[in-house]
Amino acid sequence: MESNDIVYLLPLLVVMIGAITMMLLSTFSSVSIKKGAYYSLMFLFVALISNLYNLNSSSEIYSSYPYIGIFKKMIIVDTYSGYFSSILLFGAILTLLIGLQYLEKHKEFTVEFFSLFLFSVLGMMLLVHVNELITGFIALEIASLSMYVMIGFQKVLDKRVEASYRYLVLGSLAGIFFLLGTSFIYAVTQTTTIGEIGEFAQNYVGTDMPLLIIGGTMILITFLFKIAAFPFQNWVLDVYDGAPLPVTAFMAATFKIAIFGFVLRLVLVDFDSIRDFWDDMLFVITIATLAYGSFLAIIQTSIKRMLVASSIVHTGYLLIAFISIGIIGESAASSIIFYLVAYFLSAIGAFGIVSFISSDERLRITYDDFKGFAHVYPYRAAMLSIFMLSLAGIPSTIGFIGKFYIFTAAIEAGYTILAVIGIIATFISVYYYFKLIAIMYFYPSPKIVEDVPFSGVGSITIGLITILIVWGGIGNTLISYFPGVDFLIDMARLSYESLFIR
Amino acid sequence: MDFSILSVIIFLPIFVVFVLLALPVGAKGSRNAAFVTSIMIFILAMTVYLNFEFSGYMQFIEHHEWITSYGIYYSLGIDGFSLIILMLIATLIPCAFLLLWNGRTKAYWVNMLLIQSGITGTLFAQDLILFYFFWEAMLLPVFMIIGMFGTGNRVFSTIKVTVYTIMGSLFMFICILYIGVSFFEEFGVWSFALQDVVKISSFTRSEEIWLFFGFMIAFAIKIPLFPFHTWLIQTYSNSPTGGVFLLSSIMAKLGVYGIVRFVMPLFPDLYIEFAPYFVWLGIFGLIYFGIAALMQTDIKKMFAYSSASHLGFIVTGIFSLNAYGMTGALFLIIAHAMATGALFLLVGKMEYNLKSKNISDLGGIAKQAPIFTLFFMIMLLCIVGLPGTNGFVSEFLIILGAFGMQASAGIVSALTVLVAASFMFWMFQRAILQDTDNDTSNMKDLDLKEIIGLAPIAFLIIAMGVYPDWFLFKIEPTIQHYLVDILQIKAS
Amino acid sequence: MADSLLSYISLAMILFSIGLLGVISRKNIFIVYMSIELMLNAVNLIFISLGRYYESMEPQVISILIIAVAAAEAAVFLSLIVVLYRRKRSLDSDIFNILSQKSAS
Amino acid sequence: MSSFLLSWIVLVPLLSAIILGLLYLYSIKIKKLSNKVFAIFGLTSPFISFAIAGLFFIQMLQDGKTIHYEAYKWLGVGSYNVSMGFMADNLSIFMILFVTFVGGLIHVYASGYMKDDEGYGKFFFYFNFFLASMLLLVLADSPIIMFIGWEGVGLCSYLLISYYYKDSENVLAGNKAFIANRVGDFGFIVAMITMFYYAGANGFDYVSLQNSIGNVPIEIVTYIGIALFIGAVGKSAQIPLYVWLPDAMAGPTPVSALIHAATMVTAGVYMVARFHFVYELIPNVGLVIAYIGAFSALFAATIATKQTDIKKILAYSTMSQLGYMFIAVGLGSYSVGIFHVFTHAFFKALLFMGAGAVIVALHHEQNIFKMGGMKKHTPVVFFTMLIATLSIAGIPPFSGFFSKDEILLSAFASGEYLLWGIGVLTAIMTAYYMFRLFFVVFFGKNSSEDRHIVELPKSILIPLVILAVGSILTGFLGVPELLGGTNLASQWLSEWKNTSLHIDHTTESVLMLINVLAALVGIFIAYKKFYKYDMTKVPKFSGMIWNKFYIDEIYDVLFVRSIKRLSSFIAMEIDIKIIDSLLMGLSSKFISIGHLVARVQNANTRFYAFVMLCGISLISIYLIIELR
Repeated sequence: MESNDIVYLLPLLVVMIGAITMMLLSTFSSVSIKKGAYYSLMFLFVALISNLYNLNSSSEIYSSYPYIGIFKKMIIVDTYSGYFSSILLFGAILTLLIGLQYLEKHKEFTVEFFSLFLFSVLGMMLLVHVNELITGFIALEIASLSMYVMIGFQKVLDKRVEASYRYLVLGSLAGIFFLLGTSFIYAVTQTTTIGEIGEFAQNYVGTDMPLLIIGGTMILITFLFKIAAFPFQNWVLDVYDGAPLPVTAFMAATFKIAIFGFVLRLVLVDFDSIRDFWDDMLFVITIATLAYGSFLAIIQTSIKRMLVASSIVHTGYLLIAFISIGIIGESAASSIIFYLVAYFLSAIGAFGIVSFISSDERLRITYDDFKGFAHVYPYRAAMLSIFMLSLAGIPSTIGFIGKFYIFTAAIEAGYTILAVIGIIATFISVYYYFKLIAIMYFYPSPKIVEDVPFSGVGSITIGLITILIVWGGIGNTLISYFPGVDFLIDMARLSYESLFIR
Repeated sequence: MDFSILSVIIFLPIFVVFVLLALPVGAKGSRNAAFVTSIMIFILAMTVYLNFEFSGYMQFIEHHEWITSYGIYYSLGIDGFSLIILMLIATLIPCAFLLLWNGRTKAYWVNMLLIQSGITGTLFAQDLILFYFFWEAMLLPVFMIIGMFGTGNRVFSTIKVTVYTIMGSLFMFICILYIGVSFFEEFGVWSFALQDVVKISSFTRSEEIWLFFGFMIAFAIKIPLFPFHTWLIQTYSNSPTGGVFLLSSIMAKLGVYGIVRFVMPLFPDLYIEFAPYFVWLGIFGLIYFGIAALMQTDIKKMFAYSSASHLGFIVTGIFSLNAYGMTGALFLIIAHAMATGALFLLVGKMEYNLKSKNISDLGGIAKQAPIFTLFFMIMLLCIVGLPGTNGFVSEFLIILGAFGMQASAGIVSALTVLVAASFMFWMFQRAILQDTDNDTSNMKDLDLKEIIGLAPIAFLIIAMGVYPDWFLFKIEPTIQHYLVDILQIKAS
Repeated sequence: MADSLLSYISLAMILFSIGLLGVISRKNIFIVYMSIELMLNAVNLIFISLGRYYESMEPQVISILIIAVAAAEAAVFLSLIVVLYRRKRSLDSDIFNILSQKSAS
Repeated sequence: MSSFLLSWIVLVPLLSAIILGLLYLYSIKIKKLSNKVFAIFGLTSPFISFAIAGLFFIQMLQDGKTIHYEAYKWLGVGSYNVSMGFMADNLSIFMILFVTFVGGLIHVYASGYMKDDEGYGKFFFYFNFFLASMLLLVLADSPIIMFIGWEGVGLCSYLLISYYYKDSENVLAGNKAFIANRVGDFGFIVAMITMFYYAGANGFDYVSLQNSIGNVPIEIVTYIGIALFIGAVGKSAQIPLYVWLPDAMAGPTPVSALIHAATMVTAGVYMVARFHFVYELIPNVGLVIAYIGAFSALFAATIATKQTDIKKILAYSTMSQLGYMFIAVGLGSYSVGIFHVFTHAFFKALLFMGAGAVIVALHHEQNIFKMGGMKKHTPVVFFTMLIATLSIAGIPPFSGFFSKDEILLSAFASGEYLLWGIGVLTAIMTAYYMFRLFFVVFFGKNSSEDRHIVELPKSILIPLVILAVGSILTGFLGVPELLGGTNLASQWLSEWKNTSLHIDHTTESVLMLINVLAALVGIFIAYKKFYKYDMTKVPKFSGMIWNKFYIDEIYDVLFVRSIKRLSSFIAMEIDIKIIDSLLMGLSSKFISIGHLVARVQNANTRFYAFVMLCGISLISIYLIIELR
């Protein structure tokens, strides 16, 4: 149905137009940061609404190649991509809302930042929509390149520039492996379209396809790099630490979702017949990632670095479910999606709130800076505590449900040992997450009390995230007409199914 | 059921907490609200008690879907065993509030209410995930209350206890998931409800052993059993009065409750197989902790060891596989909760007045505070297991139970009459009696409110010692119900 | 035909390895950048030789796309090099290490 | 007469105790009450109990039936039921009568003795509570209920020993008593539980136990018997658990009289008699009991000869007399043992009360060598004490003679001549140390004549006189047939009589003569050494006997200190240095590894690329291995 194609692509188009518009707007000095943010938010909202419309209009799951004449099968629009795009757009909106105050406060940010921001959102959305490897690479690069610049946007700060540089060098390096893998795959299959590679692999199943496997492995390396799995995790601590807080939040929460969105599609559709080849490798990588992240997180004194290091551990949890895909595709994939949402909410909240509490006179960086924080800023402390609890996976938060799905999937797939290792990492994480709560609450309030504003959209947004986290952990038992936890996981299942409509 | 009373019992405190947080209520208002809430819960619990039918099965069942895709239910229910603990909680908490009346902040009361919710939730949950949910959620307010209002090196010890207990419960979590997955693999549908998962028959022996110990570690840390007890001493010593009261008198018992509620029906074979080891472990704990308590200089540490000692004894009763041991353990749960709870409250008062909990700094309190001493003595006698208090009934029954399992276990466990008496009376001499040159003139005697708070506890301790049967008849069918299953398996 | 493909791919792999080694061993940021470009072009070479081998236009298009991406990357890279040089007056990549764990703690 | 009144024998003092306790709290907290209020409750309750018991006694004299009353089901678990039951049979009613009677008199005595004490109300609360527990112990119809009373008296004993709690020595003595008793209780509980398991199927009251004990294997019965006896040893202060009794004299003198002489300490004897059906099956254990009793008797008598504290002498003499009782019950002559309990209650209570009177008169002086010449100051006390001393020494026709004679007789008749020999030797020593005390206190020459002697109130003197009369008369309840008596006590307790012993009258009269002679010898030695003793020449005390054979010190090293050391070891070493440091060590090791790992984060781009390359290489190696 040609008429629908434009509607299907509307979200992407809106974001793209938004990005370009913002770029143009940035030349006008009359457009302040605030205005810029609101304009970009408007675009994002429109995109989100159109996206939700797509999701909602078809009660069934759907899958279609829009403008197949022009794009061939490069771009796909299905429930899966719609679901992911919604999450990404939602994440982008939240990031902007929370980060607005930060961006306003730091003078280096200009309206171009929003253009880059929207471009990176576009790249990510494209990443979950692509059905072809080279397009995937381009999408990845769109997102990454804007990200490099966003990280180094405050170019007067050494650490921003350094982070940007490191990410750029290592990111490009990893990107090249993606291309290398693609070339190998092309060499075997003569195609880079996702469904067709899968068909090829399906047809030649049984015969060994070393080049296809090597190519797949190369792509996996890029994937592992981007999600910061061991041994490609070194950059993450530096880059996330060096980036401005809103960007860190955006990267940690949203980028990972997009990457997973792409790789899940690739692995589920294309590498279905060969993916058990990587099981042993991923097994070791998962354990190493969990261990490395735990080691790193437990020794951090800076909150930001701790959050970043712990994101490596969360990558480990995701990898646990990622391995299980081989055996139980549906529940593992949906558990990954759910966990991504859970992590995204908690992380964006945590990073966001940390960005809110550094005042001009005093940067709150280390654990010690938070001593007695709760007595001065009770609401912020309570919210931060809830985010910590969610990250630690304590019941009554969405993080718990996420862990529940992940570990259930692992056990279902027979990887009980991984679940146990995940559990060990979890109780180590309890230490460093609870330490922050303890420090905030258990020390007397500091002598110097500076007034750090906590109002406006950002604070409301963080409050909303807090409610979402708790609601996601408790579910909809009480309010039956309101979508609950089930809704998220059911949605994830539907989107999983939509991958296989051909 | 139209009126889901168990849910109300669980969520009433949480609701009150929200109201308190929303309104600008001060410490006094919060305290009054907390007290009224606890009284209301007592009334509700009484309603449950009176409507409780004389049978061994689950009652007041509430069953709703929670996370349907994974068969997680919001499933509540109560049987004789949980009923008696519910009554204990409902009775003890208002009494305790009366003793904690002055000098607490709003945050304190909020946390106390949250703990109460967590405890009752844990008690009623009939779904493994729901149980775990409350079990872990309960930890948070405890964490807060110890950390915020504790003394000494509280931050460290709070984190230590939290990480430690979460470690245990996370292993249980994995086991719960494993059970759920096994149920799915065997029956093709997801369910974590206890009534369903007990039907699983596909476990191999090694699987069962892993799962059994996964559960046991969680409960052993909470109880605590040797050698998982090291968190306890520091935590009890650093906790504020209310926190240590709840920890010792109620939360530790939930570990035992968990064994009975979950481990026993899920792994009856292993339960029987390992029962002798746990009986001996319990007895070992009884004596080991009892001896360790003797030389403690910190009165709270001494009670911590004493508490651990008795909990070991409760475990002995639970694992003795006969009605005496089980009943005795249940009785000791009550007796110990009352006596230890009240003792900690009294010690808390002492600490509050005298700013010291070191035995050598105390002494001569009897002269200053005779009513205080009277109540202290009654609680102490209950701990010591003097006939006429419920402490004796429970000790007697547990010894009987242990004897029924192994004669030697019964004889060694009878040493309990010596263990507690030796350190308790020595402590009593040095801390309460005597006339020392230490300044204990700040010690105030109990006021009327505190007497009203302690009198029901003291009364129950004695009443249950004088006429235990009256308190037993409601739980008798439950105990028999548990035992019928166990004994059938034992026979086969 | 297959032989020549192998030769081309071998050449590409050699270039790729040189690039990789360059990234690892060279301190100068410019050389690092050049090494990355070298690697990209090695991949391009593979694609183009594959295009010849399969007699298909697709790889050619792909390599053009890659070049476009590389150009975008170059823009970012070069501007970053300028910024870096301004900050430290040096192009030694090793001196940018304020984000290390040691300086963080 | 309805049987529920039986429970009121216990309830009356119990209620009175509760009222007293509340009144006392009222008195100290709100408004001070006069001593009379307490005295009204405290003094009437024993006599009401006595009256009720008397009614039952009369009834039983008429119909001879055992009265049984079950108040309620105490505990029912599984198929076993234990009732809160009371049973008045010949033995228990006999005990009840003299316990309430002597107890009542001591209450009266205490009302005078304690009149200046602050805690007057508290004292009577304890006293009444003690009486209630003691009566429960005696009246109970099953071991468990007996145990409630058993522990109740132990608690009261503790409370009353540490009555003057401000002095840590007293509290320590209380603790010692309680712990030593608890060691005994351990035995009791073990015995009880074993019995419960092996013989409790048809009910757990004495009658049912008696019926079903026959089916229990004899080894188990032996074991029950020994365990029960451990309980008795603890309560009745026999070797090796006697150490608490001398220290227990730290309490007020009425306490010593009531609890540590007349009633509580004899509970062990009562218990053995109560469980006669067990011991009848295992005569060997009985023999062991008899020997322990005999040695305790001799041992205590030996120590008593060198003591200077008047109450300690009496305490050792109590222990010694209890030894006699155990000889009797050990040999199966329960009625004889109980009879000695009975007579002993009178004369020992009298001795303590007399001693207490002297102590009060001398402003709480307890050293006999600081007394002297009390004959002229306290004539009533002198006469009553004389009667009591003669009685304990075994001079006819005072009560002690009859009961002790019977014990020695049954020892001889059983063929245990060693026991008999020890008994006679102890009798000599008893006479000796008692008259040593008597002579020193009442005839000793005290140079310091200027001391002020407190006037003794009537409430102290009247009970003395009544008990003195009792000490003379009670003996006549057990006049042996040889002397033309009918031995009423023995008849009443016929169920507990050892029927297997027979001895011809000639031997019996010879033995009787020997006993009297032995007493006379003891008195004679005492007379020689201590009559009109010059207090200025107080001998220096040292040596084994004066130091009580160093048993306290040995116990201290063996048990107290080693357990304390073990406790410190557990708490400080095992818990902290091993278990906890293992955990903390693990976590700190983890953190130090974390620091090591974090060195990789050196912010060197080239190094990071290198790490990546290493990772890729490893993955490549994996590929090569897998694809090969």
